[in-house]
Amino acid sequence: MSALAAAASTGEAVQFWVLGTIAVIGALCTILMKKAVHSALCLAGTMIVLAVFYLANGAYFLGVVQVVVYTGAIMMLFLFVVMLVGVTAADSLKETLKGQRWLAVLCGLGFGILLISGIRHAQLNHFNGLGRVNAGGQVEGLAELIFTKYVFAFEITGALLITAAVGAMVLTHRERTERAATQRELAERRVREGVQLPPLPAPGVYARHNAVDVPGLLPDGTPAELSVSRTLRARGQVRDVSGQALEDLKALEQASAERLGRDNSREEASK
Amino acid sequence: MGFPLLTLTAVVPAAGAVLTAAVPAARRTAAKWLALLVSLATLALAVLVAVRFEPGGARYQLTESHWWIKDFGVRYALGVDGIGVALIVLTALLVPFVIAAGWHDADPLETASKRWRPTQGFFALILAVEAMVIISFEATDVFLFYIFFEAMLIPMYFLIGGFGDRAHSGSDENAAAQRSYAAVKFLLYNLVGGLIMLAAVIGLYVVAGNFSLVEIADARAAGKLDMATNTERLLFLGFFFAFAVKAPLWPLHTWLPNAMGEATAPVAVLITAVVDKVGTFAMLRFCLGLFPEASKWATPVILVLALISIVYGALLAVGQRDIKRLVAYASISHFGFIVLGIFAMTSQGQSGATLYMVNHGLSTAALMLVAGFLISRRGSRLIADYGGVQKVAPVLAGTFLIGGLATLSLPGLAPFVSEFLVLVGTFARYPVVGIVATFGIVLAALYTLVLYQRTMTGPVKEEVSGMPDLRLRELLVVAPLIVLLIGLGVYPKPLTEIVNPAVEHTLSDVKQKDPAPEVEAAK
Amino acid sequence: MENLIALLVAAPLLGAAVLLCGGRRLDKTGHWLGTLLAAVSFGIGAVLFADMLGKGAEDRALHQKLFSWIPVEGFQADVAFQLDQLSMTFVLLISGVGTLIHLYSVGYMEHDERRRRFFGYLNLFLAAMLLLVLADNYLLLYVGWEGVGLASYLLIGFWQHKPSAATAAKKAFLVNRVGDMGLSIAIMLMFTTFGTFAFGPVLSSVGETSEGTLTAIGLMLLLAACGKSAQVPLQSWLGDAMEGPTPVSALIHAATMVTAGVYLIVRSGAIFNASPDAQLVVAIVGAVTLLFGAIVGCAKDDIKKALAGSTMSQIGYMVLAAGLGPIGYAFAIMHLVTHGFFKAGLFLGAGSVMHAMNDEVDMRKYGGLRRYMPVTFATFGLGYLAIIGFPGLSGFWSKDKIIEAAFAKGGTEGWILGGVALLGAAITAFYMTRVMLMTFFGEKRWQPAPDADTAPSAEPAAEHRAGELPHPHESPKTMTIPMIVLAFGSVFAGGLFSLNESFVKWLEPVTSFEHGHPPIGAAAVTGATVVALIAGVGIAYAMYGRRPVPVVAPRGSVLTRAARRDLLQDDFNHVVLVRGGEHLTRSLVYVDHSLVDGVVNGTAASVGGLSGRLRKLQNGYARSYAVSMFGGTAVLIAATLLMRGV
Amino acid sequence: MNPVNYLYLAALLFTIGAAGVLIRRNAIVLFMCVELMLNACNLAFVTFSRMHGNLDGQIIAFFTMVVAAAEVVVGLAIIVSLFRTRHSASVDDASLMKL
Repeated sequence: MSALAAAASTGEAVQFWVLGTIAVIGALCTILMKKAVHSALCLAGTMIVLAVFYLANGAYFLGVVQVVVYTGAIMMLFLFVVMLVGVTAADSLKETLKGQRWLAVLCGLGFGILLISGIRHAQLNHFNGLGRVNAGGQVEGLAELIFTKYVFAFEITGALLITAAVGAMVLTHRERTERAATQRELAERRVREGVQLPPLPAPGVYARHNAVDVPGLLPDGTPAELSVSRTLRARGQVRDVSGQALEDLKALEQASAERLGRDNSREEASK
Repeated sequence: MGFPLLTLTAVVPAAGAVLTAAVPAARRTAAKWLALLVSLATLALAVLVAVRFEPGGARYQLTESHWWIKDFGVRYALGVDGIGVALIVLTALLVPFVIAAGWHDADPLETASKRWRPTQGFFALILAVEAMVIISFEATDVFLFYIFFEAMLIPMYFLIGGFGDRAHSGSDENAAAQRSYAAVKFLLYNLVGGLIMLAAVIGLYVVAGNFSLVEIADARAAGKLDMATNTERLLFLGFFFAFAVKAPLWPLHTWLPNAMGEATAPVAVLITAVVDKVGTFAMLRFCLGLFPEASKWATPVILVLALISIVYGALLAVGQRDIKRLVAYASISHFGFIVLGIFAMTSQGQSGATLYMVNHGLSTAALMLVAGFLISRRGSRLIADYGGVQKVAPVLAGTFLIGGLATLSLPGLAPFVSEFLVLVGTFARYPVVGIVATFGIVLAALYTLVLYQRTMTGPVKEEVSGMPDLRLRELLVVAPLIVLLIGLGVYPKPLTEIVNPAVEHTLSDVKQKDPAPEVEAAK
Repeated sequence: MENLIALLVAAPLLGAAVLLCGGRRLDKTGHWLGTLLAAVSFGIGAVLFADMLGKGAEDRALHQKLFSWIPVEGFQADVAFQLDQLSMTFVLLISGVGTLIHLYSVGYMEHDERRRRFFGYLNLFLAAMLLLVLADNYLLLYVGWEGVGLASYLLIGFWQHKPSAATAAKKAFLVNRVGDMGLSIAIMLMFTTFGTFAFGPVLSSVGETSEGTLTAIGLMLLLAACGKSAQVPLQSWLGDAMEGPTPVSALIHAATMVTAGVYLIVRSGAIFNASPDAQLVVAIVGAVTLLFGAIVGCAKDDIKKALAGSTMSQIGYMVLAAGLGPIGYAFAIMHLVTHGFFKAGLFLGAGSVMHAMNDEVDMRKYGGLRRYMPVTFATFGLGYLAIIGFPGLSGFWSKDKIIEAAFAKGGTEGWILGGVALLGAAITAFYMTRVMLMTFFGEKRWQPAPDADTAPSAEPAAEHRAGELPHPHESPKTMTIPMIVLAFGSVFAGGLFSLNESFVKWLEPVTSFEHGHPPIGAAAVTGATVVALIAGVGIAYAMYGRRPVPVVAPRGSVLTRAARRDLLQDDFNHVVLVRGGEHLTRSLVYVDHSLVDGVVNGTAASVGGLSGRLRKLQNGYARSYAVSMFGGTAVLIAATLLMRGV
Repeated sequence: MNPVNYLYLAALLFTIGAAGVLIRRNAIVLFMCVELMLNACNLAFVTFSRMHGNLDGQIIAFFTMVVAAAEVVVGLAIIVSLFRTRHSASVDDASLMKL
C-alpha cells in the first residue's frame, strides 16, 4: 500500500461522495424507520460504509475491527435484543411530548451548523498523511502505542469491559427464589382459580394449518385466542383463518347435499 | 493580648450548650441544672468583664485578634466598648432568668416516647443563642460579626418553631401551623436582611480591603479611605436594612408579634430583650462607626420611621386582644425610641438609647415572664379570658403591675431614665420630633393600664378563681428583675459611667457636637 | 440640719416598702406603723420649721444633695432637696393632714381585709408628695409628680373588684399623663434653653432668653398643672376619682395632690412673671374652672361628687390667684392651706356620714342627721362656714384676698376676673348650703340599704345590713379626732395667717409679694363678697330649706342636667377620644395585618406561584431533559467559539 | 478533494444521531443513535490521525469502540430487564424523574 498523500486522490473523492451519501441516507433511515429491525439494518450499513472510510483513511486495522466488532458483534447484539423484544413491533413515530420534535430538530440544526462552522473556521488544510508511521507496519505501531503509552488506559478499558459483561449478566439473570411448583400444585391452583380447568386448546384444531400462529377454531368456527401463545398475540402476529375455514365448511356441505340428492332420484327410479 | 476573657464568655455557654444537649433523656432535671449553672458562670464572667473594663481607658478593651482567613483579611478580632459591656452583662443577666422561667416549658408530654429529649434541646438552644449574641456584641471584625449575626437565627428558629406556647387557642394542628408560620416568618425576614447585609459586607471589603472595624474607622477618620458618596450610602443602607429588620423598625416589624406570640414567654423574652438588641447595638457600632456621612444623610428618614414605630406600635398594642402580642407591639414602640435616640446624634440621646436597650430588656423580661406565668395558669393568651386576678393572686398582680409601670416608664423605675434621656436628646436637636415622640408616653400608659385593668381588676372570673399565686421559683425569677428596675431607676450612675465614653467616641465618629443651650445658665 | 430633709421623704417611703412587702404578718399592726411613720415625718417637719423660724428671712432656704442621679455628658440631674418657706408650708400641710387622715383611716378601713396595703399606698403617696415639694430641680419634681399620680391610681382603684373604681383609676392616670406630657416638654425646653433644669439656675437666668420660649415653657407647665389640679380642660377625672375610699378623697383629691399644680405654678413664678401671656392664660383657666366646678357642684346629688366639684372650683381660685402674679402667689398658697384644712374636714365629715348611712352617698336619701351625729355635724358645719367664706373663718381671709387681687389686676380683665371670682363665691355659698341642708336638716329621707354589690359607691369598709333602714351613729374616736383638729384649722388658720400678714411675709422671699390695690378699694370688695355670700345662702335656703327635698331628683333645667353630667365633658371625651381611638386602633390593626403584612405574604405567594410554573418543566421525560442538555451544549460551544474571538 | 470533508461528514452523522436520540422513543433505537454518534466521533478521530500523521487518533477510536461495546452490553441488558417488567421499551414510560 502506498503512503497516503496529504490530499486525497480523485478516486478517493468519488468513493467519498458516493459512500458518504449512502452513509447519510443510512443514518437518516436509522432514525426514521418505524421498525427497530430496519433501523438496525440501516445502521449496520452506515457502519460498513464507515469501515470503508477508515480503510480509505489508512486506518486499515481499525477498519477491519470496525467490521468485526461493530457490524459483527454489536449490531448482532442489537438484533438479538430486537428479536427478544419483538421484531415486527412497530413503534409509532407520532410525538407525544409537546414541542419535543421541533426543539430536537432546532437543536440538531443549530448544533450541526455550529460544528461545521467550527470546522470551517479551523483552517485544516495541511494533511501530512500516515506514510511515515505506517512504514513499520501499522499494527506494530498501534501495538507499540497501546502497550507503552496507553497501557494504563488499555488495562482500565479491559477492566471496564469485564465489569460491563458481569453487570449485564447481573441485570438480566434472574435467580429462581422459590421451589418450582409440582404438577399437582399447578392442578390444584387451576381448580382453585377456576378460570381454565382443562388444558389450553391446541393451535390449529379444525383449522387447515396447525402452525403455532394459527388459532384453533371453536365449534362455531370462531377462533380460540387462548390457543395461541401470548407473545404472538402481543405482537399481533396471529393469523386468523376462521373465515376461510367456514367457507370450506359450506363448500363441504354443498357437495354432500348434491351427492344425497342424486341418491334420492336413484331410489325413485328403482320403484 | 493577655488572657482571652471575651472568648471565654462566649465559649462557656457554647460548651454548656453542647454538654446540655448530650445529657441522656432520662436525666432531664440534670440538664436543666447544668444549663442554669452554665448561664450563671457566664454571668460571673460577664461581670468580670465589666470589672476589668476601665471606663476612662481605650475605646476597645480586652481586645483579642488572630488571623482567621488571612487571604480575605478576616480576623478573629474581639473587643468591647462601654456599650458592648453593658449589653453583654444584660444578656448574661437575663439568660439565667429565661432558663429558670422556662423550667417546665419544654418538659415532654406524657404521650412522648422515652427517647424523645426536648428539654435538653430547649436549654441547649438557649445557651447557644446566648453564646452567639455575646460574641456578636464582642466582634470588632465585620465579617466575624456577620457570621454570628446570621448564625443566631438557627437556634432561634428552632426555639420558636419547636417549642411553642402550650396555651394556644385552637387545636394542636392549628397551633403547630401558626407556630411554624411564625418561625418561618422570623427566619425569612432576618435572612433577607442578612443577605442584603452580606452584599454590603462584601462591598465593604471591596472598598476597604479588610474587615477590621477599627482599621476602617481609623482610616476614614484620618481621611485615608475615602468612599464615593453613593457607595457609602448604598453600603450603609445594606447594613441598616438588616439591623432594622432585627430591631424591628416599622414597616419591617410584622415578624415580631407572630414570633413573640407563638413562642413560649421565656423565648419571647430572649427574642425581644436579647436578640433584637444586636440590631440596635449594631446600628450604633457599625452604621455610625463605618458610614458617618451616610448616617447623617439618612437621619431624617430614619427618624420618621422611628416616630412611626413609636406611635404605631403603641396604637396597635392598644388594639391587641392577645397579651403576648400586646407586649410585642409595645416592644416595637420601644425600639422606635431606641432608634430615635441613636440617630438623634446627641450624647443624651445615644446614652439614653444604650440605657434603653438595657432597661427595655429588664422591663420587658419582667412583664413578659409574669405574663407567661399568668398564661401558664389559665391556659389562654386572650385578655378577655381574665379578670379579677388581683383578688386571687395579689403578688402576681403586683409584679405584673410593676412590670407594666416599667413599660410605661414611670419615674423611679429604670426605663424612665433612658426614655427621658432619649426624648431630651432628640428634642435638643429636633424639637418637633421630640414632641411627637412624647405622645408615646400617653399611649404607653393607655395600653399598659388597659391591659392591667382588663386582666387583673374587676369581678373575679370563675375560670380564674382557682388560680394559685406566684410560686417560689417564679418569685425568684421576678424579684431580682424588679429590684434591678428600681435600683437602676434610682441610681443609674454605674451604667452611665460605663456608657458615656463609648457614646463620646461614637459621636466623634460622626463628627457631631451637642447643640449648646441657648443660655449658659450659672451651673 | 439639712440632713434631716431626706428623712422627711425616707420615713414614709420606708413605711410603704415595709407594708407592701411585709406580707400578712403585718396585718395586725401595719396601720399603726404607717400612721407612726407619717407622724415621724410631721415631727421632723416641725423640727425643721422651728429651726427655720430661728433664722433670718433670707437664709432660711436649706439644700441637701444626696447623689448625682443621671450623669450624662451635658446633662446633670441630681437627687437634691431644697427646703425653703414654700416647701416648708407644703411639708407641714402634707405631713400634718396626712397624719390626721392616717389616723382617721385606722377607724374607717377597720373592716377591710386589705387595710395594710391601703396604708402602704398612703405612705407611698406621702413620700411622693414630699419628694414633689422638696425637689430642687424639675426632673426630680417630675418623679414626685408621677409618684403621686401612681399613688392616686392605686388608691382610687383600691377596690379594684368594682369595674367603676378600676376605670376611674385608669382615667385619672391617663388624664394626668397628658399633663405629664406637658411637664416633660417643659423640662426639655428648659434643658435646651438653659442647659439645666434645677430651680436656681433656671429661675435666676429667666431674663436672658426670649419671651416666646418662656411663654412656651409656661403654657406647658400650665398643661401639667391642669392635669394634676383638675383644671379645665383636664378636670374630668376628679369626679370619678371619688370612687376611691373617702380618706383618699380627703387627702389626695382635696387637700394635697390636686394642689400640686398650684405649687408648680407658684414655684415657677419667675417664668410666668416674665411672660404675661402665659400668666393671663393661667388666670383665665383658673377663672373658667372656678365657675365650672361651682356649677357642677350645684347639680350633684352624690355628696362626694358635690364636694369634688367644690374642690375643683376652689383650686380654680388658687390658679386664678397664681395667674395674677406677685400680687396673688402668696394668697394662692394661703387659700391652698386653708382649703386643705376645711376641705379635708368636709370630706372626712362626708365619710363619717356615709359610714353611718350604710355607705349611701345620695344626699337626697339623707336628711335630719344633725341630731344623730353631733360631732360630725359640728365639724362639718364649721368647715362649711369656712368654705363659703363666712367672715372671720379661714376661707374668708384667703378667698377675700384673692378676689381683691383679681380686681387689683386692673384693666378689663381685672374686672372680668374679679366679677367671676365674686360670682363663684356666691355659687359656692349656694351649693355648700345645699349640701348642708340636704344632709343635716330637713326630715329623714332614709332608704333601706341596698345590697353590697348594687351599692352606688359600695365601700365595703362598713358592714352592710342589706334591706334595713340605717340607724346613724357617731363615728369612733379615731375618726372624730381628726375631724375636730381639722375643724380647728379651718376656723383659725386663716385669721392666724392674716395676722399682720405673717403668712405673706413668710412666703415673700420665695414668691416676691407686692400689694395689689383694687380700683374700688378693698373694703368695697369685701362688702361685695359678703353680699354675694348672703345671696347664695339665701337662694339655697329658699330652694332646699323651705320646701321638702324630693328623694328622686327632678328632671331639672337643661343646665342642671348638663351639670349633672359634668357639663358634658365626659360625653365629649367619650365620643371624640374613646370612640375615635377605638376606631383608629381597630383600623390600624387591620392595616397592619392586611397591608403591611399582606405585602410580604403577597411576595411569598407570588414567588411560590412562579416556582410552581417552573416546576412544570420538570416533566420527568428523559428525552426532554436530553433536549435541554443538548441545547445547553450547543449554546456552550457557541459561546466558546464566540469567545475565541471570531 | 480535501480530507476535511470527512470531518464534515462526521459532524453531519453526529448531528443526525443526536437528533435521533431526541426524537425516538424506542430505547433500542435510541441506543443505535448513540452508536451512530460514537461512530461519527471515531471517523473524526481517524481523520485527525491522518491529519497529524500519528496513530494516537486511532488508539482513541479503539478505546471508543471498547467503551461503546461495554455501554451497549449494559444498556441492552437494562432494556431487556425493563421490557420484562413493563412490557415496553419506550423511554417515555419511565417518567418517574418528575418532582
